[in-house]
Amino acid sequence: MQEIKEFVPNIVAFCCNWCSYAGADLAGSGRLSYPANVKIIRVPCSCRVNPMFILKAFQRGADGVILCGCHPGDCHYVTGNYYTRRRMAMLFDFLNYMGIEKERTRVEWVSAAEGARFSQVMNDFVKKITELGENRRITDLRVKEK
Amino acid sequence: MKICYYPGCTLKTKAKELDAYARKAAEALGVEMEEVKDWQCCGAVYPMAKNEIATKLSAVRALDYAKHNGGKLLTLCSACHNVIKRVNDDMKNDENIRTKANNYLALEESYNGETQVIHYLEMLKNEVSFDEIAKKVVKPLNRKVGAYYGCLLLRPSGVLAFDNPENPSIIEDFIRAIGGTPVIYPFRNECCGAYVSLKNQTLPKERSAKILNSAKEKGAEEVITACPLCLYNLQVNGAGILPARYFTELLAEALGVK
Amino acid sequence: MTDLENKIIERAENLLESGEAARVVGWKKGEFYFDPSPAEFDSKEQLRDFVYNGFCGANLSKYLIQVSKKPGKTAVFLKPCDTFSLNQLVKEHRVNRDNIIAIGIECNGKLDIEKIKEKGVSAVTEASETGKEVTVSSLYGKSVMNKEDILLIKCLTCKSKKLVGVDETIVLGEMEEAPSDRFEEVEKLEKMTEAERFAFWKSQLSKCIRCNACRNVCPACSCVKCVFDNPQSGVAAKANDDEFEEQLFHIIRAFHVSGRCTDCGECSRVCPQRIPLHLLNRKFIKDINTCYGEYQAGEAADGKTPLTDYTVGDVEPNDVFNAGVRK
Amino acid sequence: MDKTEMTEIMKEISGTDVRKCMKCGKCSGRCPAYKDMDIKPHQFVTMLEKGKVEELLNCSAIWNCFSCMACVERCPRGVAPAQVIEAVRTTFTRAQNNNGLAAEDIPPIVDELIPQQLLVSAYRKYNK
Amino acid sequence: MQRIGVFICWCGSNIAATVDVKRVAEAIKAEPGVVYSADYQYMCSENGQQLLKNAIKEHNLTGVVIGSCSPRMHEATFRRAAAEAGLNPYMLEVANIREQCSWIHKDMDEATEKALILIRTAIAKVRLNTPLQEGESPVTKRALVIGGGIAGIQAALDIAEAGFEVDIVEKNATIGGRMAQLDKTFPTLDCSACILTPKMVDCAQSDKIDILSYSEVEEVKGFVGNFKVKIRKKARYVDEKKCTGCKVCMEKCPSKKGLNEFNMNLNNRTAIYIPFAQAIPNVAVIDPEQCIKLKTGKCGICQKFCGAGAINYEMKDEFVDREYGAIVVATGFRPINIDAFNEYGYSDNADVITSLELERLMNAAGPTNGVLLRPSDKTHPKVITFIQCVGSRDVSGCGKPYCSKVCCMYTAKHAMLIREKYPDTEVHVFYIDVRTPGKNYDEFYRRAVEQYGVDYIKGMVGKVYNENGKLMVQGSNLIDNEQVIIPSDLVVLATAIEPEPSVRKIATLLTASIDTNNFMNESHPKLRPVESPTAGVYLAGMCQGPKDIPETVSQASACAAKVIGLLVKDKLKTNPCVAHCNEMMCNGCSQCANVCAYGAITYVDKEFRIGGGKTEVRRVASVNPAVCQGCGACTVTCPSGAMDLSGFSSKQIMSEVEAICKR
Repeated sequence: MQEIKEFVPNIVAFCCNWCSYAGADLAGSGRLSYPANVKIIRVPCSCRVNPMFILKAFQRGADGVILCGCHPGDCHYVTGNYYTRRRMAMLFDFLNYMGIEKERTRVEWVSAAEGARFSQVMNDFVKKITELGENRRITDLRVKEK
Repeated sequence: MKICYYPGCTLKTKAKELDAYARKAAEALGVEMEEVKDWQCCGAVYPMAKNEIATKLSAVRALDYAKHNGGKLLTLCSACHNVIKRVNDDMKNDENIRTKANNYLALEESYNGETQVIHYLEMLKNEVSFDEIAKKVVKPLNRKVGAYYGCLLLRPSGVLAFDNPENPSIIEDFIRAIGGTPVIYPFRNECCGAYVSLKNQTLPKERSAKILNSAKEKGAEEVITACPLCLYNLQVNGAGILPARYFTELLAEALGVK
Repeated sequence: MTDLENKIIERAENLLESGEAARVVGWKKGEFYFDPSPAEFDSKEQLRDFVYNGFCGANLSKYLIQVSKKPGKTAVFLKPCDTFSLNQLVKEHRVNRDNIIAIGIECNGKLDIEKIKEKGVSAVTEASETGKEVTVSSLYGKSVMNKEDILLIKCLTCKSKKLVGVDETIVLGEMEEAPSDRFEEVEKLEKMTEAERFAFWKSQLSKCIRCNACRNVCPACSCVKCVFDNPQSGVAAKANDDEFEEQLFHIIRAFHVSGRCTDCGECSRVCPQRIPLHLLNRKFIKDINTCYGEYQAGEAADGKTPLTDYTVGDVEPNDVFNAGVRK
Repeated sequence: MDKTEMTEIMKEISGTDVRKCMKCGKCSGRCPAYKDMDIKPHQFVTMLEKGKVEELLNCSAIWNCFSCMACVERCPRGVAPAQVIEAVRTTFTRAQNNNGLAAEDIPPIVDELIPQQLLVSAYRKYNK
Repeated sequence: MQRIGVFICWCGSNIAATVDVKRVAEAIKAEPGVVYSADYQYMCSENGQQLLKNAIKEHNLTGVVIGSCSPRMHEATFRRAAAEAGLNPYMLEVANIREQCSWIHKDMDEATEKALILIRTAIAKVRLNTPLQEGESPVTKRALVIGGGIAGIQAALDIAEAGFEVDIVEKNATIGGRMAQLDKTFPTLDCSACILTPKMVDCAQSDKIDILSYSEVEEVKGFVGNFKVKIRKKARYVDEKKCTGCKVCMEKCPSKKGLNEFNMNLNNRTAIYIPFAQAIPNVAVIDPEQCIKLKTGKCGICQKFCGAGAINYEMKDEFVDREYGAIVVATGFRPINIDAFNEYGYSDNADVITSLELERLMNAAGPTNGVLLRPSDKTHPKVITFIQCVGSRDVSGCGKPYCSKVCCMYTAKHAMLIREKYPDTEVHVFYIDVRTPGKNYDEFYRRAVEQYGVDYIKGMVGKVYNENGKLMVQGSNLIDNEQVIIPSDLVVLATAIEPEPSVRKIATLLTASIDTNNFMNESHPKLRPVESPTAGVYLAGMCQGPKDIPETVSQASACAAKVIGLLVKDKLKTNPCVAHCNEMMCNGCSQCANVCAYGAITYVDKEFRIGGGKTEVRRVASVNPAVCQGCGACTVTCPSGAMDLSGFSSKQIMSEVEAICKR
């Protein structure tokens, strides 16, 4: 008999070096847990995240992608996250327009002091994606009959 | 030049002179005022509550008529001007009011604030020009006149965009054009309070006195207005301080068509 | 030959003869009446093949990237929508505007030969337009068609009849604005459920043969080297490479031209599979308009594009899904 | 209708955001009818913000306000006290049997010269 | 072939209690390219670092991954150690298996598996790492201060004190700025000139400071450490070197009807003038708009009378090119135009004045020699009413949304000084809020009320009008809930302040950013408040936001400290993780420069071979590595992918994504 495996989503989190990555470290120092399936990639600024990275993550099997940066107005690079905000707003709505569930993409502003919030955001995001289930759509957007 | 004209109820009854002199002067200046067909009373006061729709419809009808008849709507009475201009602004910028008003009226083509509402004074300034009027003056005024703007022509300035609400100049320029000397006095843009006359008789009396005394102190021999209600208040409650007249009367006088 | 076509050719001759222009970019007669193609004309003799008819839908602005590098001035004839593309290219320093004489010309919408064929008329020899009707002549006779039925998709929802940033114009009559709202179709998709939208795009994009026609015709897709052709980019496709690049080509392309796409509609016009690619770009345009204020790429030849600009109070990415829907 | 609901309705029909008020009192400093305003223009804004609708509905200021917009014109925060006053007045007159002006009150005070617009506007303002 | 070494740190039990470090170290050996793998109790310890160094040497490692605490903790430590062992420090990556793994997970299997993935991800990245070199750029040991007010003066003096040369560029004919116009300063009430003019003299006498008065910055090129600035010295028609400041010309000049800007136009000055007695430089200047000789060619009286022969009507603007290592912006402020506030009757009544005008009317060197006389009839005002927040905290579009910060204090000062000097004067102050935080500030304001009996009225003024020769100030008294009308003789408006408008041009020249109110943006509002986002540019005084003299002086000194810290270096080390452009792919479209907050990107025309023996000229982007801060905004804006970021390249990040997503 086949074992029914509980669905564990795969989550990629891009965190800016100055606020959110430090926020994640603070969550760690405070032992504020969040699921192990969240893996963080460190980038200098949220504005370094190219939509291609997000698409690549989905295409390679990520079930959710979350981008974290300094709060607008607090960017270490002055204006970087303002551009992130516009790019991601446009990209997310566009992906949704293509039929990708809007819950799969997310941007959160987490400061270096918000360790608790970082953990809460990740728990919340993982819960949402778990409910949503496996990401099937984007991998076969251009369908190939198998 | 031909232009759609909205006289309003008062100009057909108690303020016939305001209208009659305006028409005579316009004729002398080569402007043809064509009355809006089947116009209805504008309601005399702009209903500010955001969910008042029905009370704005008569103004919209007049505006829609003008939209199809030259695109401009000329007003004379300050109250009508205030009401129609503000309703027009709603039709242009308040989506809720625009949708509902259009639903009520069921016009062939919806009205979205396209008409340009212009007051007779603005017509004199922008369409005719004060220089042109000055050339046509046969009997220059030669006296000191205080312009009384009141509240309706100026406020809210964002919508009416008539003149600087604290330091207006259009009537002063007008007085100069017809050969008079304008007297600037601080209460020319203050409300005379006539609107509450039926509920409170003392306030309008005090305000009229304040305004006329202020004009008198600065040397005015008379004041002029574009508002029948102001005129009424200034004449009845300010009796004995200074005479008040319609600006159109002075215009007709100066042009020799009175 | 129409008066308009005469005037255009006359001006072209004039420009070449006077030496004002070293060459003219326009449309050249094809094998058939309905397949004129973009071309360069260096002499009066060559102009004998110049045409401007109902099938000159091609946007000539992209050719100027290369042509404007040649010595001497180049004169180009641009329909209203093409002028926006030129302006955008000038803004991006891709075309040397000083070397261009831009002549804006009248356009009342161009015809779609496929739609005519669908109506059972083939071997078209001429199409003469009179107001809302088009008389299509073919080897087999004449038939009168309703113009709206045979217009190119891009012309049905033409964004503007303005000729922006041109040096001169040849316009004989009044150009009529487009009959329908260009965001209507986008809205229709927006009103669907996610699953329905997904099904729609899946069925559309599965037709894609990756011929690159959309990319090659697009004035905004004029990169010296496209990321999809660059093995270093991490998304380039080779034969038998993974599916990523093929599948997401259209998303990345749409994102790359967002804020820069003038909505000229060439992508859909040239798609051999008739995929409504313009609906991708238009979604970005609509979202930009709704979220950051009305913006028309190519309207001005300077200034920032919406995605290289910001305001402090911009919409949050997590909240954009509702903001994008027009009331 | 309960108080909270009524507050919300008044806020909505006033079309102004009462929370923007910074309590500077410029509106009341300008008001030409100030003397007879038992609730002052600036108080209208703060009282509506706090939901004191009963007091507002029972005041006499709503009958004395000229609607001259002087208070609106120069508010540094873009608040419109006159619109709050109108919202209160409208809420009052819309209720059953609530009129600010009874028809029988009119004849004795109407004189020969009174212009139409005064009668029309009085009915528009005070009655529904 | 790459030779990668992997080191797993136990961090005592911090990692080892939750992650099976042995299992990880063992499993990772199977990864392609990994030639060495070890685990150790404390990698950051002396012994741990030695282990790393030895392994690099012994195994000829080309790349290193450390699985340990956050790279924010010890990345620098490990990179230093690697460098000591001869490996390029940027060939080392840290996998965060403590803060982001062992500390937040309890289940050992789960944490071990995640640690493996994180280390594999770091290996994937390190495979694509390239050796990077920190750049170096020389530093020009000279500073430029733009603006010669108190902020500029203080910054220049402090920089000069440290031994560096510094130039002050001042657009007016004298330094001193707004502070020179003030009468007394709060909260101590010392005379403004008495504390300012000695500093002005210090500037003039310092052999390190060069004052370029009546000059403006015209062009700025270069970057931190290496600015090249073109300065326009406007023609003053008086030879600065010859003029002795004797003022004979001023006595003789027949054109006497110019408005005296220094006295806020309250009196007149001659066409040739020295702005005020203590001006630095104490040299005359001719107003070309007013001078009869310059306008009509006839006159020349000043030239005739100038004993020093300093007058030169033929003088033209001159340009000076200088090089600087650092720039301080101290352009200051001005009161806003209050024409939009007609309700206060400023334009119609001579006796409605602004606070800065009052400063001049109270100043002993002012138009009334310090006797408070009202402008209309030169009589002593008996009732004076102050109105605060004129144009401040105003979102109606007429004024400014911010609090101007200084008005509450200077109004209290004015009220107090008037009551002190003329005790029979009645003083009223209309206020919305009294904002006086700061050392001895609230005490100061309370003194005005308690000791000097100034009448503070909580409320705003609705209208000021003239009635029978009195200024009637009609406003509300919110505490007593009444409308008051105060018949006054003089009305003083506490006018909002705004940045001096020339700051816009300066900001553009420096590629520094300004906010919606035209204030210059600081790099970080809390932690880098005196640095502009453009490296090497610092901000002092009102150009950055409303502030009073003590704050301005502190900020100026802070700027000086930053400048000194920069100028003492011979070379600047530059972060190698910066953007770079692949010119072969660059379209030259300028999109990237649009999003660069630092102005690090410029464009050049370059010739490229296009095959067939032909070449073509293309416009391509060029990144200045000394200016680029490495955020990566440009890389995403670039459609062709020509822009990339060293240390965080697109391929590196994509390889990380792939490693994480691999199931």
